[in-house]
Amino acid sequence: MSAWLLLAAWAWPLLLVLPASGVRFRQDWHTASEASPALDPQRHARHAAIPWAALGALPALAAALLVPVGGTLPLPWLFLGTHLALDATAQIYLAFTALVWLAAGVYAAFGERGGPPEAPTARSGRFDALFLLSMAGNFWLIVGADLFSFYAGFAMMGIAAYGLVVHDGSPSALWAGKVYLVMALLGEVALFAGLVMLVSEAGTTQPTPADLTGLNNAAIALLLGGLGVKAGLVPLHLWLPLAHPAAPVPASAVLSGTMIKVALLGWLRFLPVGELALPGWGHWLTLAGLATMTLALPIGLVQRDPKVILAYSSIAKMGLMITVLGLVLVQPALAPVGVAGIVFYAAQHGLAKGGLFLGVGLRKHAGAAGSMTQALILGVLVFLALALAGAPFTSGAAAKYDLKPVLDAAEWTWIGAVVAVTAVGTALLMARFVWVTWRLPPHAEPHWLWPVAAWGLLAALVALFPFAIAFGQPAVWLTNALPVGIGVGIAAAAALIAALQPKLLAPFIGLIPPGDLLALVMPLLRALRQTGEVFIADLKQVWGRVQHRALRAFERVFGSPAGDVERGLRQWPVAGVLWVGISAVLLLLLLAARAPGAG
Amino acid sequence: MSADPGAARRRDLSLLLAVLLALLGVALTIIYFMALQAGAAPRLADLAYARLPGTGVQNPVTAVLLNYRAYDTLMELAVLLAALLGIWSLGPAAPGFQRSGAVLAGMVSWIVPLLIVTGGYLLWVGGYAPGGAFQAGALLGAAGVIVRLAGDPRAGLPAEAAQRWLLVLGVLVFTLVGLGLMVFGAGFLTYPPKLAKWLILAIEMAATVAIAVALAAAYVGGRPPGPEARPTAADEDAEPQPPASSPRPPVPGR
Amino acid sequence: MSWDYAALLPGAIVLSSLLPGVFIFLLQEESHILRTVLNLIGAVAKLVLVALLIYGVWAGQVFETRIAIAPGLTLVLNADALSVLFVTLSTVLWLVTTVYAIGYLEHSTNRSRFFGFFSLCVSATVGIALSGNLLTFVIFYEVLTLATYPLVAHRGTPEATRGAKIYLAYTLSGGLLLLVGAVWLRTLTGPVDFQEGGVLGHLSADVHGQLVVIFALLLAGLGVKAALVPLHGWLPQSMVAPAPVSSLLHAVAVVKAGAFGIVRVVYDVYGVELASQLGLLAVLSVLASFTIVYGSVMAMTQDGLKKRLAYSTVSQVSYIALGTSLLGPVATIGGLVHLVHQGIMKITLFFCAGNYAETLGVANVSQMDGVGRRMPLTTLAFTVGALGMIGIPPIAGFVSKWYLGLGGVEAGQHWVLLVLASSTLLNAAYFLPILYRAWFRAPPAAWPKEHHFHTRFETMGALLWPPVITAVFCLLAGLLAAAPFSPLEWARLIAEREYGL
Amino acid sequence: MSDPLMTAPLVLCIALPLLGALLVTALPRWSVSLGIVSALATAGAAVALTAAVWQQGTLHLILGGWDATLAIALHADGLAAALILMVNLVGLGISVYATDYFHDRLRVGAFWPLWLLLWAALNGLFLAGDLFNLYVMLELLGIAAAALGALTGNRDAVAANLRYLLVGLLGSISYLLGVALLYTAHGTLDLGLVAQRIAAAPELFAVDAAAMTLMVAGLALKAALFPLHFWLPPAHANAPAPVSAALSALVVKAAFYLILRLWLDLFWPITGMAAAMLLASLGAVAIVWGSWRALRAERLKLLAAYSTVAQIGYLFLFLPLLTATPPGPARDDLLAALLLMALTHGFAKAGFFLAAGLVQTHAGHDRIDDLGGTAQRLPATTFAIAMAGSALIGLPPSGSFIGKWLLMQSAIATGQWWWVVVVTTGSLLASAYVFRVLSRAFGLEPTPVRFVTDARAEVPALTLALVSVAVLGLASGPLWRLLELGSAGGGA
Amino acid sequence: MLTAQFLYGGAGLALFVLGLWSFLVHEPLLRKIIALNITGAGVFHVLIAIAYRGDAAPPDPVPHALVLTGIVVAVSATALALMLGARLQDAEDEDRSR
Repeated sequence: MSAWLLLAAWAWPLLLVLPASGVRFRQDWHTASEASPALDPQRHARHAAIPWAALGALPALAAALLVPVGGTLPLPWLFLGTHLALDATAQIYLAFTALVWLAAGVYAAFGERGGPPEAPTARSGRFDALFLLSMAGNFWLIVGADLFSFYAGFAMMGIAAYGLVVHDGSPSALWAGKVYLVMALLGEVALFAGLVMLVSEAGTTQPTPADLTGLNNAAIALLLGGLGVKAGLVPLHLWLPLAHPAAPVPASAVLSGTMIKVALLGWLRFLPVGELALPGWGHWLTLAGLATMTLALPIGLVQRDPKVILAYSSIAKMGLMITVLGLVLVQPALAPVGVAGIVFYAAQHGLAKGGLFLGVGLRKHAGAAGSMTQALILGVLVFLALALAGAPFTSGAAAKYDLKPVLDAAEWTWIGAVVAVTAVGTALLMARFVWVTWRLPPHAEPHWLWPVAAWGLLAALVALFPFAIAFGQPAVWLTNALPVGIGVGIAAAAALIAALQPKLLAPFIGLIPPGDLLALVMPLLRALRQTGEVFIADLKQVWGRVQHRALRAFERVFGSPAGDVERGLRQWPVAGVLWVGISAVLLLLLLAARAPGAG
Repeated sequence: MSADPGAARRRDLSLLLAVLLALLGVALTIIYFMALQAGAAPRLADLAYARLPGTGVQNPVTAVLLNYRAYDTLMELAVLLAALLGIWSLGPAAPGFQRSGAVLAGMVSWIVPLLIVTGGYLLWVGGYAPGGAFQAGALLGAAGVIVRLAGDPRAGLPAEAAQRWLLVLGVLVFTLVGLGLMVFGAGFLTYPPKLAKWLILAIEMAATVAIAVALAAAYVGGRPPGPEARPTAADEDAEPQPPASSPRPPVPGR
Repeated sequence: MSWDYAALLPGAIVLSSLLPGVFIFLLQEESHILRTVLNLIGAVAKLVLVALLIYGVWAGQVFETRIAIAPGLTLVLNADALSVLFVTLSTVLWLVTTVYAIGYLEHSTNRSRFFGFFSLCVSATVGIALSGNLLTFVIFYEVLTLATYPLVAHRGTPEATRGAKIYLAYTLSGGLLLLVGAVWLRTLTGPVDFQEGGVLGHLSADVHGQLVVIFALLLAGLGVKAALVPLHGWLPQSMVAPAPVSSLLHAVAVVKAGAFGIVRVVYDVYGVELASQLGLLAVLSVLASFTIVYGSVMAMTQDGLKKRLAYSTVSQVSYIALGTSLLGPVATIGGLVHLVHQGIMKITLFFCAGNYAETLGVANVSQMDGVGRRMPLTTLAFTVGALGMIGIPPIAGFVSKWYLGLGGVEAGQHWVLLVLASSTLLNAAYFLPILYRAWFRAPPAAWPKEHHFHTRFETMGALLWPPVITAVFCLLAGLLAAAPFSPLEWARLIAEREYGL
Repeated sequence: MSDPLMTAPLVLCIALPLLGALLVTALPRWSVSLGIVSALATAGAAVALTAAVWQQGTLHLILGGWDATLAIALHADGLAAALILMVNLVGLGISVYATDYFHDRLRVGAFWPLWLLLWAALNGLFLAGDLFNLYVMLELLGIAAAALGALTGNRDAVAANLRYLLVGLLGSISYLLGVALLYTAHGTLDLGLVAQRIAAAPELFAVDAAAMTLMVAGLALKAALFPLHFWLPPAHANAPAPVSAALSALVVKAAFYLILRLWLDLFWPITGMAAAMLLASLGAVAIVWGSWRALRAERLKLLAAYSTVAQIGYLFLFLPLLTATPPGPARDDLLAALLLMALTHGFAKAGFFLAAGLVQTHAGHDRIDDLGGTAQRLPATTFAIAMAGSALIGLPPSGSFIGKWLLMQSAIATGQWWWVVVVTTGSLLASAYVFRVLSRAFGLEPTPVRFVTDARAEVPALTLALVSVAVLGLASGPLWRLLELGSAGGGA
Repeated sequence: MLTAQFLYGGAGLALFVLGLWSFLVHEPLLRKIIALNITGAGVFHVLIAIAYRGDAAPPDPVPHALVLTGIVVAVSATALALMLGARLQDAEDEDRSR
């Protein structure tokens, strides 16, 4: 019976979409055209009274907690044959995803009043609706064991999230949204192609790793590329540092906390993880992950916006997980440990990153500067930053500990060193984040109780996280102590420098714009587009000329009066010659047909 | 060396036509010769003579015309009728000639009765010697022509209503006799030998009148002048229409 | 020839719209109610008859109406699985479109003429669907041309006249080529009755050259209506027609007739094996692919909403041809199911376009800022249709696209994925900006030409509910694709029969 | 055979309209009522005739009860019966239309007798079994037709119909010389007997060929085979509408019917592919040229007249196909297709002209470019034009569609594929000229209140067009039976 | 005997051809009508010529009857043609006088 929760997990938020949108189909449109319907205060209040966004994630959370691992719900009539199921990976994913969505939902429902003031309700109704849509997609792809569910959820989530990114309507948000959408669609298309080839090879729509051993390189490349966009794999990460900061806070939290993680889930489901050694692809993936990490960190360091910094941090963390996945692909034997490690790491990062993004929002709006609330918020933020950096005694350390065996077993021994260096970098980045956040001027707004409470819950879970997996293993607690320590040290030094000699570091800040490579690519694209336009304009001109000619010729024939061309024919001598001539020919032909010699 | 290219073309064409027609004529002549050469082609003459006693007439030509191929003759009368109706449809007759002088009038008063009598004779003699309805009708028609020339606008014919009846008389009697024979079981235009002579005579008489009236009326060359034939106002309007216009004047208010 | 139920039903389905149509012509212009009643009676009666037909075909009953026109020339109407698919689509969408058209033309002129031809048009479409041989197909195909011409020209403006002329020039020329092909084929084989698996297999290899030429003729004839590039020129021009007509042209009748004809010719005349052996499928697939991409590219450059949709049709209908051109049952399923899916999605889009034009006077994409705020239900329906066209799951369009892609890969034609991918991206490139404008931009101070109807809804009911209903169809066709009697399942049934599985 | 009851329809088909013409002539005041009664009676006789042929096969009646050689025979086989039925139904439609068309008493008086004479001539021509009788019928037809054509009395009409009359006379004389040659060689005038003697005397082929040339050339002139069609467009375009309908739909068809009769029944042993090709080539040119001129025509009735030129061309295409097809089902199909094309054109062209006449009456002119409003105000009339037009194009389900289908089928089967190109081109041009007219009917005029505005004029046009477009196309099966009953294929 | 027939018939054919030529070449209506009558006369000539074939048999009455019929037909047609011509002349005069 509890298996039905798997359906409810994503169907419920879908059902909420319409009421949450606050669209009224029946109203007096005649007057509405003059006065915006949104300014109906009574209706506004009624709609705002229900925390639609917060309600969406509850069945999913219930499913994560109540549905046992191995619970299935086959719905063969639904879509192209839906099979909902919960394995261990999916359960953890569902749990942390639901938590982050819940916290973000509470924040959105109670705290977020974004958008320009002229039409707040309509905008927040739209936001709620798209928020719930993305949420439904996210849950569906997790609980669906068939690849149609995955793809449907993935697409639903990806497209709806566009609305979250552009929500505030600012030019930067629109630009970010555009980049996001283009890349997301490219990713979806590649994923589609990959999945088609996968089904063709595997012959099933619910592949187990064993079914996937025959997967060909093209399919693997498409799957990696398609999901790599979502994962922020360098160089497919361009959208990420633009979109995450542009979105309203709760949206950033889920974008960074849950959505980008589904790429990993997809890879774990659609690559022959643990079945087959794919050294080639594994090495490539490892290198790509490492590159992602090492590039994201320095770029993040020079950013001004705390949300951009968090976005780059997400990229870096995804890089780490991708590295581990690559290593697992090289050595299938590592799969049990590696997969568990990745999943836990993803969960920890999701919760912590969600918390951080929400925290930035709270820092901006909850309580006046210097208030007790703000102090508390800053404190929790520092804790979350430490957890993200993997400081000892935090969940970060515990999660990192789970990855250790894989990193240690890597063929390439230098990987450990690189990862350690990136740990230092992460610590620095978090320090930079705390620094920037600290200096944010808060604007107090009312009604922050529920968001803060939900955020607190999230932070508490981050704090409690290690106990769930590492209770009684002392080694766990101290993982990463050295690099984090170094990082904190460097950070302290940098802070000192910044405090004493601000000009020394200032040139570095803002050196690289968010979206880094995009700045290089755009001029190229623009040039291409212009060339294309010129070419098309020429083509059109030529075509137009041809058409014009044809038209003129046509008009020359039909434009002139028909006249009476048969006037000549009607003259008796002419007609007579024709008549007699035809008769003569007829006679000749008749005679010739029978003439001797003609048979 | 005509300066007019049209005329030159016309001359060339008529030359070409002449050559073509000459060749055609030669070919036809040769072929006609061949047809004659082929010898004793079967002829209808023997049969026509053999069947003559049952036809009710003694003149073989009349037998062909009014018995063997009576249907042709019926239709031929219809052709004449059609031509006259066509002439009438073109409009009223042109105004008459001026009244004749005394000499002509005198001659007419002599010659017309003579023609009538001769016509009657030809009609009667057609039964056994050359002659018959057409010849008789032609003579009577000629009488009408003379009367017309003498200045009678109606060419001696009665008023329109009567004229119409006389005109259709030939075909009407012919057809009714034919149909009547069919009704009585003999078949269309199948005369019983006993009645043949009288039936043919009746037909011939009617035909003579019809032919005579038709020929005279044709000579008049239009609808008979008379109270019935006064053109209406609408008719007058309709006649002189520009080319390419409606056959019917647009009725006001439509 | 026995005149029992099974022999009468197909004929009755055709007549159920033909007879009301004839009566409607004779009605006085003011008899609104009688006309509406006739229209709806016809539509509902047809629906009931089609339901009987579906049940019968599913139960394996054979339905065939045969009327001998002349010795050797027989009008055959019969119902196989493929006919049922198309007949059902036409019938359901006709009902919806009729309701829509009644609302759309409420205050327009020449309605008796319009609805008369409208009914004729559907009769012809249903006739095409039920055609049991090539002769019958050709007859109804031409009748369809004639019945749609007055609809395209209906508005009477110079542009409408011009569009209708262009439409006619294309379709009549195409029809002639089809006719020549059909006649030629007949001289080779005698009567060409449609049969699963094709009827030309027994011909000797000597005539294969002729068969190729005949195929070219038939394809040229059918390709005009199916708007295969370069025979698509009429379609954007005929956008001058009233919205219900565009809906009908694009979703149900004309383009579908062409696509359906291609399916018939490939599967039930040539047989897919022979067609593949003669290299005909390769040609068709190239044409279809080019059309898919070309149509999408052209759609991007259009500002007129209906023109954009028209080019989108050019592109989307070729999915059907593409599916037909790929050897293997999976691609067949994809092509066939798109026959239905494209129909319901495109009709939704055209209804919505009509609503915008009729309610707000919005005809161009650039005027659509904020229409979602003013007309939420319509825009919602439009969104579903557009996303479906792009191929976003779980809307119907994805199902077709999936089967096409899979079919391509199964047939070893991986390039199909490339075509689908570029089409998806291009579709997104011309549909998403519309959605963005509709939902995310602020509405203008005043709409170009706003009408107020006496209703609490955004527009009058007869205009509002048809697109909403068809949008729900789009969702259901996707969400319940694997359920029994879904278009997909029915397409699967057809494919199994065609391939003798 | 000689049972008068059985053969009565043969006679009545000719005698009734003739009697009608006489009565109408004699009683001009009653012309409309007498005329319509005669029309109904004649059509009834024609239906009875067709029914008799349908039941008993070929009807043959020797008039006067004399020997076959000596007397004139009336003869109705399937081909003749089908054409007679068409002619009489169309004639009835024209008559009903004419009751409302002429309003001026003098024209009413002039029209009816000539029209009934024309009708009698048509029936007589289709039923004649005698070569010389055919000549008389041809003359009656030509004179009545020219007189009717000039009925409007305006200059163009008179000039055109004078030309028509002269052409007709020329053709008749040429035909008569042919008859004279045949009589010289074979000594009889009965069609069946002459045919037997031609077949039995191959040594006389040169005479037969000359006779055939003269007769066919004369008839081709009357049938307006390109380029001998020069007289047709002005004559048909300037006549009153019901007359145009009769001329275009029926009279021209009669001349072609005779050519076909001569070709198939009389001269079959001496015809050859070469001669057939000559006439068919001219027919092909006629199709293209006629259609092209129709497309360029500025007036509706001129368009219809040129369309007749093209449509006659189609009929000539059948000659080489008939020559190349051995007796059998294929040849039967071909003959039936030929007949179907002729019948369809008869109904369609009559409907077209009647409708065009109505448009002209309402608009006061028939310039196509300025017709828009009128066409839109008269939906039933426009509908008739549309239906008749589709039949002229050969769109399904018209009879000519089936005809063209079989024509092309035969062309491909006999390897004469070029006719397919001709037919296709012709159809395209036909579509162009038909829709050039129809597109005027979709304007911004106010909505017409009613479908039918003027029932007595519109219903005949509509009915004739409907027969051409639906009845003939969907129920042409009986034609095969008729043809089979009275086997027309002389070569068979 | 054949010679006589041939001469009569040949003359008829010559008349036919001459009439044709004149009809086709000469413009005035009256000439055309006369030419047509000559052409007709030529044909009648041929018919008359074949009626009598040799001394023994009486002449064939059938061609004679045909010719008689033909003459009436020719007369009728001539009459109508003349009147049409006259009407045309009137119409042209009216046009000119306008």
